[in-house]
Amino acid sequence: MPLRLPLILVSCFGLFMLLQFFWQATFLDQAYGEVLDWVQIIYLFTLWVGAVHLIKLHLKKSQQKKKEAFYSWVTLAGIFSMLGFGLIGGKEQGSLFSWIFDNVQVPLQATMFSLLAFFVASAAYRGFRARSREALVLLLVAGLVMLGRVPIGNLISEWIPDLANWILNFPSMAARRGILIGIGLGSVATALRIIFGVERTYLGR
Amino acid sequence: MDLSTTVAAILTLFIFSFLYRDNPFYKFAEHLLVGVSVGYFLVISIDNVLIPKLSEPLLKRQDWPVLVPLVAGALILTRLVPGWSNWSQVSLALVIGVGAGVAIPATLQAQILTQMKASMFSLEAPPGSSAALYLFERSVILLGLTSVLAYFFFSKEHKGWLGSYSKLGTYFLMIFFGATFGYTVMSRLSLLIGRVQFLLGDWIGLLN
Amino acid sequence: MGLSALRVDLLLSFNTSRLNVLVALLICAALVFYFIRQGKKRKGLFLRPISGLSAIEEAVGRATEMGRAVLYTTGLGKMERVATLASMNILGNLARKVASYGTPLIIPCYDPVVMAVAQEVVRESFAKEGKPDAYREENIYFVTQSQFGYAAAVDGIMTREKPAANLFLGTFEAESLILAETGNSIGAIQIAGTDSTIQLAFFIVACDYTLIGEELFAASGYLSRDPLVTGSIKAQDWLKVVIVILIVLGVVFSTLNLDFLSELLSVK
Amino acid sequence: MNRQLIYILILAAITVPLFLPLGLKHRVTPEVERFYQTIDVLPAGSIVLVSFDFEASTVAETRPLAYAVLRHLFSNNVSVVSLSTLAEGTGLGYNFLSEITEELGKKYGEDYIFLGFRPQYQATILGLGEGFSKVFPKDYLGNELSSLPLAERVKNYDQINLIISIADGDLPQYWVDYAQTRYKKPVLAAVTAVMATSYYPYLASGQFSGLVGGLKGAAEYEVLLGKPGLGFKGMESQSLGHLMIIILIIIGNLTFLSQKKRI
Repeated sequence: MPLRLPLILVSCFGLFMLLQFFWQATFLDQAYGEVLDWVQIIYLFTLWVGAVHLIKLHLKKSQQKKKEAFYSWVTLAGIFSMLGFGLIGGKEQGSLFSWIFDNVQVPLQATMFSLLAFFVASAAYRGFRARSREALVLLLVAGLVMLGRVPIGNLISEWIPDLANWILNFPSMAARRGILIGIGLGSVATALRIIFGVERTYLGR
Repeated sequence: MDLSTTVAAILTLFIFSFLYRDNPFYKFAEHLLVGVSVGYFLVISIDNVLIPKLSEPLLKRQDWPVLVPLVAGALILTRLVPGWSNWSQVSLALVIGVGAGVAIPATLQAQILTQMKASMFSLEAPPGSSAALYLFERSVILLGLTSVLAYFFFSKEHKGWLGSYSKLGTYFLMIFFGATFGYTVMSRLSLLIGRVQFLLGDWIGLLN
Repeated sequence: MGLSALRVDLLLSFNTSRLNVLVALLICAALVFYFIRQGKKRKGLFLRPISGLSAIEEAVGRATEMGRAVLYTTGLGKMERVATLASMNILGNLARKVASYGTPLIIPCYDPVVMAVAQEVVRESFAKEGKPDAYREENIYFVTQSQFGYAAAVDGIMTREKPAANLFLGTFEAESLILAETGNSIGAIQIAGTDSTIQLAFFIVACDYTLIGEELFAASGYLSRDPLVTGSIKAQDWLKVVIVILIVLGVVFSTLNLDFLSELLSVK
Repeated sequence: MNRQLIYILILAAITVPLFLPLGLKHRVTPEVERFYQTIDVLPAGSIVLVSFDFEASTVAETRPLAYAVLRHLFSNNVSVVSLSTLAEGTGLGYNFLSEITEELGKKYGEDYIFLGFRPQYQATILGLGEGFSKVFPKDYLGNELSSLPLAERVKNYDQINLIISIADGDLPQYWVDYAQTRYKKPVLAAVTAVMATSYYPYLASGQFSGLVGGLKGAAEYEVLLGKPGLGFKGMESQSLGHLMIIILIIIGNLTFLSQKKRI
């Protein structure tokens, strides 16, 4: 399959969608709406490929004799029970599918990320050092914002929340605006390279 | 203390056991989560996207243009077959091309031009506000914005005036990262507060 | 009005209110492709040395003096992510130093595809240094695809192998805290580089040196001399200069309350 | 101090205040005030697009934010058309909508509809501009859009007065980049605290008409609604938690400095 075909497609569709922003014409709108629909459906297939890869991985691991195999059975059981309950039993409130979502998936996912509070606390003591002037400024601002954003800060003294608010709305906002413009220029440059066929890394060398 | 909250509470404690050390309970809970989330995604994407967008238009209403995305989608599935995967590049090219095409004007307008326009303010204070504070705030914005852009300037050595100006940019960056650090700690603690409120409140019922 | 004469009555109608975006687009495209062509012709354009890279060199030197290993990880990113690609360029350059000094290089991987590419990059670098037999493939291995499982595993490697230098360059999420904290506790020099804003806030205070966002990509362009990367960076530098000049002019005109310049940029 | 001891310290700092609510008062920041006013001025019967752009991992922050925003919209008799651009946000959004509309007695199909999940945010946001029924021929529960009175009143963005993104990631920025640039709709962002600092430039430029950040933002919103809720309850624990982190950083740095002197 010649490399030329994907590159031609990228340029055609990329230019079409780019020019459609500037030239509005009736028949263009129709084609534009269709292309958006196609992209949504094709993208869905890429997500399914990821899911099937995971299923294949755990199927392979479940056959191995090691004690890890048990955990792959757990994953496979999770996948196929959710799939079965969802497609057969429906997903309305009160269905088994929504019960598992509310009482297994959400609590597990929420607890997994709540571990971060513990990791932040232990890193605060063992990891975060004012090893340079810049790091010192970072920690001071962090402390000020943390105090300013909770009621206790207000109790300690009136100006802490005001200063925290001022920092967020002016110096921090200005630095973030600089970063945004930098990232914006970078993504426009990358998108231009992709549309004009100069960038090929996404196709693999 | 009903069945549903007990199941959720036990799984919560399984995950917390990782804090002691990586152990079978944690591995079980984590692998269950991976499995259930993939199963959940497949149901939502089939029931809420595939059926209304593909199978019904094709089977019920025979509207044939839907065949195009279906075939393009099928080409993506060739990634699962070892020898054929470069056929998927045709469909990937379409998604990447369209993504790049719509991103350029949107990024240019919303992330660059509008942000520039918002920085082109007058230094004359609006009536009724203190001129000194207004002028100080405007200069902080201009200094912060331009010094951060100087920091991310790679065509000239950071020496002389450019060196010190980009050093100023470093300190503005530290202020932004400090604020982000503080807010991130706030976020992480809120997640733990939510779980403790669930365990002590909804499960054991200690909190009124 | 001149523009309406241009309009093709048949079908196409140019949306004149978006002329400003078109002009900005043409300027960007002109600069990007001009500098890419310059890059191809003169085999690489001048980019200032990135101080993060000299910090990496120093860290590898220190590991060699102490006769201890260097630990390198590209984080959780898939192979096609820009940050992972940039990290591979830096790894290639680092591997050549490690080959010449003979320092052990350990790379625990989160993604099998990334592992395969890393092995390829390091083997190539060892060959370029004329030391193909010194290349140890068993030091570059797949660990797990679980976020915290990976962090716990890499912690184990750190406490066992006691590397003198830890390099975290690529895509990181919340597990970065565990890695940087353990690295601190074993007294290793730590250098990080990522484009994720949240992890940067933690890396800056937990590591000795941090490459911030665009610096990671500039470092990879500086090392690889790839005309695409260096050309784009030069074009973006010029655009940053144009933007700063326009903003300053805009402020001056607005203060004299002539806001024709800022009107030019408005979204209509 | 080893890791496990620090874990116990932070757990205590968060758990103790849950048992003794100090009833600390909140000051409302201007960005939350502007968010509140943008909704409050909407005439009854106007239509708002609410997008649940988050995963289940941040439910502790997104639930209070979603409850506060939805309560405000429905008590002002504003109609809500909602969707989700992420899989887990779909299920959670559906739960939040059901709970709040049941509490305030709102009718599905007339006062609110839930369209469900669509992947690829560019195709979704731009597709809605071409036509809601093109992107969503059916709603989350499989009803034809033509059978829902509220859906009949909404063809594309022209009938929408306001877009609200409740998110734990970059989606609010994409609603501005893709919906606001083309269709000139005001956008409000209710985000997790992690994302808040990254969005202040969009607030300063007026691209966001308001910004609510994290549990603290939800608590302030509840003060404006005059109805303490989930955000309010967590604030004492949040305060003590922050103090504990600051103390840990200070002690950590003091031991770091004393070691440096000795070497």
